[in-house]
Amino acid sequence: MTLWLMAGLLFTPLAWAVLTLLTDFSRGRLVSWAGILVQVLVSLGLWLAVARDGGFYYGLGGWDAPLGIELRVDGLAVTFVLLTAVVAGACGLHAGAYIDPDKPWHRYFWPLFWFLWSGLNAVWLGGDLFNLYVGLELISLSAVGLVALGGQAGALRASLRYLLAALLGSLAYLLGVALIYGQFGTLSIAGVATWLSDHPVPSGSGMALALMIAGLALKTALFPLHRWLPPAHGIAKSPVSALLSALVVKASFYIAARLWLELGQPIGSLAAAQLIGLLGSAAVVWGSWLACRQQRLKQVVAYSSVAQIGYLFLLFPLTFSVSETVSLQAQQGMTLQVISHALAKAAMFLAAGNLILSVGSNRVDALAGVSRFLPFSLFSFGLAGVSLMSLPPSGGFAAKWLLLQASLGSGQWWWVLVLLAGGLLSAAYIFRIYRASFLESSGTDQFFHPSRSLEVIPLILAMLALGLGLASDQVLTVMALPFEGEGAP
Amino acid sequence: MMAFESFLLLLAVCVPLLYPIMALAGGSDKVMRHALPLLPIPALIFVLVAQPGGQLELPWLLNGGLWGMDELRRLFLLLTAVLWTVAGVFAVGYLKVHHLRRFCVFWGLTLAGNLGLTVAVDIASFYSFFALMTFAGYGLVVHEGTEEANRAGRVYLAMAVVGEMAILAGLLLASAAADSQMLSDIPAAIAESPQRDLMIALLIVGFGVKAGLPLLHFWLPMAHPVAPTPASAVLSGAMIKAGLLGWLVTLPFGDISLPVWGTLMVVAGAVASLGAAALGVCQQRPKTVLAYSSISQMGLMVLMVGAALADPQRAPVLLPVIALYTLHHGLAKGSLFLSAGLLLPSARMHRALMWLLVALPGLSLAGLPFTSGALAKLAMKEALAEDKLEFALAGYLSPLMTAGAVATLLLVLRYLWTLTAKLETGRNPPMLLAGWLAASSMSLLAFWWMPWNVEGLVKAPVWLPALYQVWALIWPMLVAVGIAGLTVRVTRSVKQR
Amino acid sequence: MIQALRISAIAIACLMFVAGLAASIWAIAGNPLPESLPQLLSENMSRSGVEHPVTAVLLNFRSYDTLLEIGVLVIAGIAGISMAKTTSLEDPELRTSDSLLYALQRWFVPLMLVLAGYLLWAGADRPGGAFQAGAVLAATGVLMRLGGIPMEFIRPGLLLRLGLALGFTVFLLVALASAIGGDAFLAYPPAMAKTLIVVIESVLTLSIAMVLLALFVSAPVNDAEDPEEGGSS
Amino acid sequence: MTLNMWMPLFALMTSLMASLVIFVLPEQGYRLRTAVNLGAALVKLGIVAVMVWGVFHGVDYGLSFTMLPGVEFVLKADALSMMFAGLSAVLWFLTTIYAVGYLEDSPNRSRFFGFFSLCVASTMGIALAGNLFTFFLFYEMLTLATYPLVVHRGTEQALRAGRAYVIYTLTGGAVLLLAIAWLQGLVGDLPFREGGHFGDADPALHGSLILIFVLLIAGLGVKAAIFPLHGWLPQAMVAPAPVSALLHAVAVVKAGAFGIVRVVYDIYGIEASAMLGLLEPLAWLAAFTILYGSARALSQVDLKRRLAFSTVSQVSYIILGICLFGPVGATGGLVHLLHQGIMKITLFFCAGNYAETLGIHRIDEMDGAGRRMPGTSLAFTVGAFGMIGAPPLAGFITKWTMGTGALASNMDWVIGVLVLSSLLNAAYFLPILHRLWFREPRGSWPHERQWGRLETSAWLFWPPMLTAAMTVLVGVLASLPFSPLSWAELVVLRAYSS
Amino acid sequence: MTAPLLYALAGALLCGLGLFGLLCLSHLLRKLLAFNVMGSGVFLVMVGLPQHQGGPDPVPQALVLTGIVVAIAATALAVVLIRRYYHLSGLTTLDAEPTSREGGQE
Repeated sequence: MTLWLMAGLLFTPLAWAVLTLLTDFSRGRLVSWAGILVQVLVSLGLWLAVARDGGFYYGLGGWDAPLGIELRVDGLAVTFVLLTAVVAGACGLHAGAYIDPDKPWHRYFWPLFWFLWSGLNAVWLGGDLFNLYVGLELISLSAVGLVALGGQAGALRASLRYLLAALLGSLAYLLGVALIYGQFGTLSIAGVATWLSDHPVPSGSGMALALMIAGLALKTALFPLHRWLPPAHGIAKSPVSALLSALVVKASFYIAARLWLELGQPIGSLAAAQLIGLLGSAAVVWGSWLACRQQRLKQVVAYSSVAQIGYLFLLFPLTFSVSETVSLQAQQGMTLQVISHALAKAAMFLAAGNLILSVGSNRVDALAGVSRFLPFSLFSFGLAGVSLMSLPPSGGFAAKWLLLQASLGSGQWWWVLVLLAGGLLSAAYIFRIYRASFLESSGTDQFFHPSRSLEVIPLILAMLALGLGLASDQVLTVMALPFEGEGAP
Repeated sequence: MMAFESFLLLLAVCVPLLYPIMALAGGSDKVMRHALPLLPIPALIFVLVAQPGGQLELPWLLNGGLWGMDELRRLFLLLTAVLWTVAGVFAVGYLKVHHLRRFCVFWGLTLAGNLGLTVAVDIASFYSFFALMTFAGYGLVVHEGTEEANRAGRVYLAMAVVGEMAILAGLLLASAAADSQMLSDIPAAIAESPQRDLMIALLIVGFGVKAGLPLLHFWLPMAHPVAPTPASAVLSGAMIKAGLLGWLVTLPFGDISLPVWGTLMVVAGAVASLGAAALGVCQQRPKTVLAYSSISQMGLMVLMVGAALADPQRAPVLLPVIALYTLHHGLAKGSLFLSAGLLLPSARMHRALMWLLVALPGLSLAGLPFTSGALAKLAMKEALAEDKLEFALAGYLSPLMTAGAVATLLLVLRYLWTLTAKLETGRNPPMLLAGWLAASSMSLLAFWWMPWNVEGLVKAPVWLPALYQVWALIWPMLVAVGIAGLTVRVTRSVKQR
Repeated sequence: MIQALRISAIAIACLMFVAGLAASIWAIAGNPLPESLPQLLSENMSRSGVEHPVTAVLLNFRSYDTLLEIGVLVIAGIAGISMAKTTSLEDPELRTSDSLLYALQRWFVPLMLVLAGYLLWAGADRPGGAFQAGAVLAATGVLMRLGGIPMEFIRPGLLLRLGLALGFTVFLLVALASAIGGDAFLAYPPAMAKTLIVVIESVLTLSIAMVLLALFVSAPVNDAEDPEEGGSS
Repeated sequence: MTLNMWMPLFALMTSLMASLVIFVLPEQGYRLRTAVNLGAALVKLGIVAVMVWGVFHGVDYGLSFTMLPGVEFVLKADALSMMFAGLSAVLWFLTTIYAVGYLEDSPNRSRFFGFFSLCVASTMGIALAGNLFTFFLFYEMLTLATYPLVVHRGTEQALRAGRAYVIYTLTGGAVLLLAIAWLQGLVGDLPFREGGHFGDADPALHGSLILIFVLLIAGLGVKAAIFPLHGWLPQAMVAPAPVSALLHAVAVVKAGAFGIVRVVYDIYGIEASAMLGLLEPLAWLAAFTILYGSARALSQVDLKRRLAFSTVSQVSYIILGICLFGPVGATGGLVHLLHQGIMKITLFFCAGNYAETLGIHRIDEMDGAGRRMPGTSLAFTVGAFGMIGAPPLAGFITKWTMGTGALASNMDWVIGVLVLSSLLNAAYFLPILHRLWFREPRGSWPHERQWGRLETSAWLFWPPMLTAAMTVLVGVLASLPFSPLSWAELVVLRAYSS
Repeated sequence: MTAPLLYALAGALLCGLGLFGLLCLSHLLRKLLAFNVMGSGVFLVMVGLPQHQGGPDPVPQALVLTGIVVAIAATALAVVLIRRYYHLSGLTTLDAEPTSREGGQE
């Protein structure tokens, strides 16, 4: 059964990429909706299977690591697969209604969308360093393609910037992979970790890890390598922005986190961990500050991503040389942050798109008086904002709570300040939007109500982000499931 | 307490309390007006019917309510009920249409407070009614709405609030010390408490505001004259006595000797009775003169309170005397105030009769024989007799009282003098006249019903006082008349020149 | 001034980077290799269905990589043609009027086609394979394009998209078929491995060539564009 | 058993559901919206009444599930929660009626009532929260739900007020979160328990516990408007009158005060708080706030602003009360939780009536309004006297009980504070009353509206009358069972007996 | 020092060179070329380093082959984007703002 599910999971997005390549946008939309349904069901099935039976390794082509490529199907991975199915599915549904089907180049949206999805699945499940590289490139190129799709000079400029950054990041990562392979003769992360667990750390591997993490940090837009992100996320079509912010940046972070959790303890150093944490903190502060100063709605949301990503990197110091409990808390916090940010940010971008559609302008000022029309999108935007501000009962709050606990538990109290200040700063830019929408101005009589389907999708995502906090424990139990065959490789 | 009496007691307080609702519900002006004298009737019936000592428990009220009547309260209640009734009658005739309803509302509330505090035995309801009376009284003071009235109201309110707070603090402390919510437990607790002096100070000051203690009296000469005449009557006749009642029920009489407090009070009383007189005779307006007279008379009562504080043995004797004096003064002063609202009839006969009736209560105040004043003064004199009092200042009390009597009459004369200047000729409305007549007659007739045989102080029968007593009463009056005559002459000659 | 400073700073950083990298490489080169993958590989060569180890790795042991890699290529192709203009392929600007090229082309095109075929065939046991063959094929197409030979199929229509997707589709179908057969995704039955690999290689060649050519041909002279959401224009 | 388990959730859900339904309703659906509003309020009132009865008889209402590793989401009803829940249920009902009338023709009503219900749902959650974590959950939810209400008018001034509100409360929330997380890390998840947890705390922890306490109070003190964290409150009075009423009487400031009660009684425990030396400084702070708020109120010319500063002062009574170590003082503080709510809501209702009916906002415009609007003015008078602490109204019961308590715990200076504050209260309320009743109107009102038979719309008229009547009744009938005083005594009895 | 190690070290140098180019050059095509130089360096390290000790290793060769394809795909995409960018804005660098205003601050 699980084999079928795995095959379905890997096959569907690729197959649908091909299928939709052969159709135009409108027909592609129908096809894609079917595909989304399949993909969601498969992901859910796999998630349930793993929740019931525990995780396993899946050797592709019948070859096990190190010779072949093994997929690591554990609780965390399937959770992210499911998350991807939900968020990407929502974005797909939204895009189907949102994107103008009459522009000929929009037919290429669907194939790129599906390739992106398949790349994401490849990354969540990947256990092989080089395969992860390919998966990353799959994501990057399709993402760049989506940003540039039919765009103006501004969009092209943003996508070029994005492309160059992504490529540089990939190369740095690949260089690290080359060093790892040169050192250990294997590409399997688990293999390397196993070997390291009973051998002294060979010299030179520090550089490998540093290169890989630096490359991934660039692709994740960690401060100060974040400058490519806001233009790209801000200028893309809203469903695309949602995908990029919610999932794409998480992919590279996910790899970095996996590397750190497996190899960080032996190879990494305290200074490195603290440095990364510090950069994350700087991202939180700087990103939020810039978000406060943006004039355009989507730029605000995009800079908010920069800030939110900063939280994720607190994982590094909080799992290095700390007790088992603290490390677990930090990991759980990170997981929840990824999930809740994905849901919330997707909701936010989709809602922002709807709002822009409604008022016909992408400026924050243009929202003046919008709340009078009771747009659902504003409500969704607000709900998503709750999660971003990490106010209860959202998933963002649960994540922050766990990270707080971890910081206090490990005695690294300085991260506490970052977490709290970050929450307040995010409140600053989110309330700026609320404030704008509550302003009663005379000029706004024109208001276009987007169709209900467009408005419902972000609402559902935002509700999920909000409700995640209440169900965090259940989610985290699945994540912490043991492996079927511990240490299989 | 019997069911009927309980019901009557409840009715006595609740009728005036609920009467304002009629104003809100839109009762006609005429009904409102004519209901005024009826409000204290239940209380009057109660005080006449009920036996002292009965109590009514109201466990649901505030911190557990207990209302009742003892000898002391009976006198006060009697005074209150009578005075409010006659003032009510007077008011029916007196009131103009302007803001009638507002006046009625505050009248009812003040009355309810006044009656309530008299019968309340538990601290919370006592204080509640006291506050109700104070704040509702403000409505009566500023009723006329003139600039002067507003200023008086401000002073009244400011001082009243300060007084309220002092009372609150004092009662709180005392209640905590007694660990009881009943007034009756307080004096003993105060007597034993280490914070005794603080509590006493707070209570004296708090009630002193109402009772017009020197330095706390400023509001009184301002507020009493500006109020409508019937309101002035009750203010000076009844409400001012509430402060006295407050002292009587809270201060530790008879339990402990407090010479310092006693001295202070005696001094205060002396200052009040003489100082107020000195200020009062300089006033131009009759009601202001009366207000000072009130202060002065209260000073005499303060004097007794001080003596009672100082000498625990004598206190049981003094308290009834104070009550007696209160009754006497209340009725007389009420009548005097009402007379300030009269119009002079044109017929000579009537005019003379009226002047006589106006003057008599005043002379009663001064202690004219065969009036309640004579009785009260005698009782007071006996009670404060030097040889029976263990008190440092005891020797000064007698001359003080004599001086007080002189001052009293001077003030009364001054009042009559100013009144002649002010009174206009006209026809009094019948109810107004009836009210005033009732008040005067009450004041004069009370003599015959007063429980004069208090502790055997006044030798029976009162209508046949011993000669030395008469002389003791008369000679200060003569002195006063002499002074007054002299003054008139001097002023005339000054004017002529 | 600032520019120069910045450049020199970057230069120093890069030098340090090189030094660090070289040091690591040197250090790693001195460490013993804990695991020898080539040995494992040669043990399993017999089950791979091809003789050449690189091809075996590419199309059997790590075929998932290759599948995704083709996906990447297709993405690039898609993204490329998404920007193509749809009407005139015969843009005179793009045509070289070089007569030498025109003459050479008559000779070279058939030769290159043959070479591509050879490379594909050789991939099984010596260096070569689908990608090399596809590259040569694409070069042929470029040459033809430059020479002005009309290539209707390159028009971004259904045909082009079919061509782009062909190799990938076949690869994917094989992968799926193996999964349906009951094994893991992409697990070829050993008996059919060789055949399948050859089929895949052939279609891949075609597709790779198509992608590369499409990328070359699709000239972004399309003036139609999407305004930015809520943008001023 | 199962029904009892779900009761707290039902109580929460009535207003939450109402909120969601209202959001979906069209703006024009006036009747339906009103029906939903009032229906939900009535249902909630019923549920709460049942629960009050149940708690009185010792029924256990509780619901909990694990939300995060080591953290439970707990809803439970004890005597203290029912106090707050009862208050909010009753006053929600009245305020809803009032708000329906108040916003009769104004825009954005769906939005308003949606958030309004949400606000009440949060208050309910705060009341029923069974541990600090759950409390915090609803505490922050309240912040969010109130913001749209504060800025409802959408004017610059309202938005500025909203900003101040958010800055204050979110910062407070962050501090609170830190404290809760720290506490959790130190000793684990602590449910609210009568008698607290730290009666026998390890002396090694004392330092941290004191620091955490300070943080907790700082976090909660923002909403409770303790000096110097009160800055948002006077600004927030720009909100529509029903909002101010709810904000000041039930929801926001009370949430802070209630939280402090919870922390002192049910987390630290009154004995432990006293042992750690935490109560005295807090009491001084509260006392200072009481006087400060009153003093500032004196100089305000805007009616609602004066009332706002009065709130600053009054809420600290609650805190002062619980700092009085001993059952009587505690009763005084707790009972003020209810009394202040009832009195202050009366005053705000009246202020709203003046504004809505006569266009009066400033105190000097109120001359003679008593004749034009006798009912409202009567209610205002009752409320004002209650605030002053005049007997036999609600405020007097508070002051009396607190004073007795202060004496019982040998904090005699509290009497001075009470007296002084009453004087100040009198100083800023009595002039208003004088204007209302004894001044002649100055000609025409700024902006008068006529409503049929009553002095104002019936929707606006009855709520203040009812709350004024309640002000009188809870004072006069303080000794009856289920009166606020009796209930507070029950709470304290349970807290001290455990 | 074996030949593969030399390749690897040369690869390191190329990486540095490419990085420098990528960071300092402003013309987009040059940036792209620098990327390719860097890519080549990475591939050299990838192939050279393992073969230094273990002899010929087909795995990195296959990886590099894949890597090259990916790099080509990326390069091709980049070129298409650059051309279109140039067509629309007339710019060859990212330094200046394009004609359509982007607004906001980065």
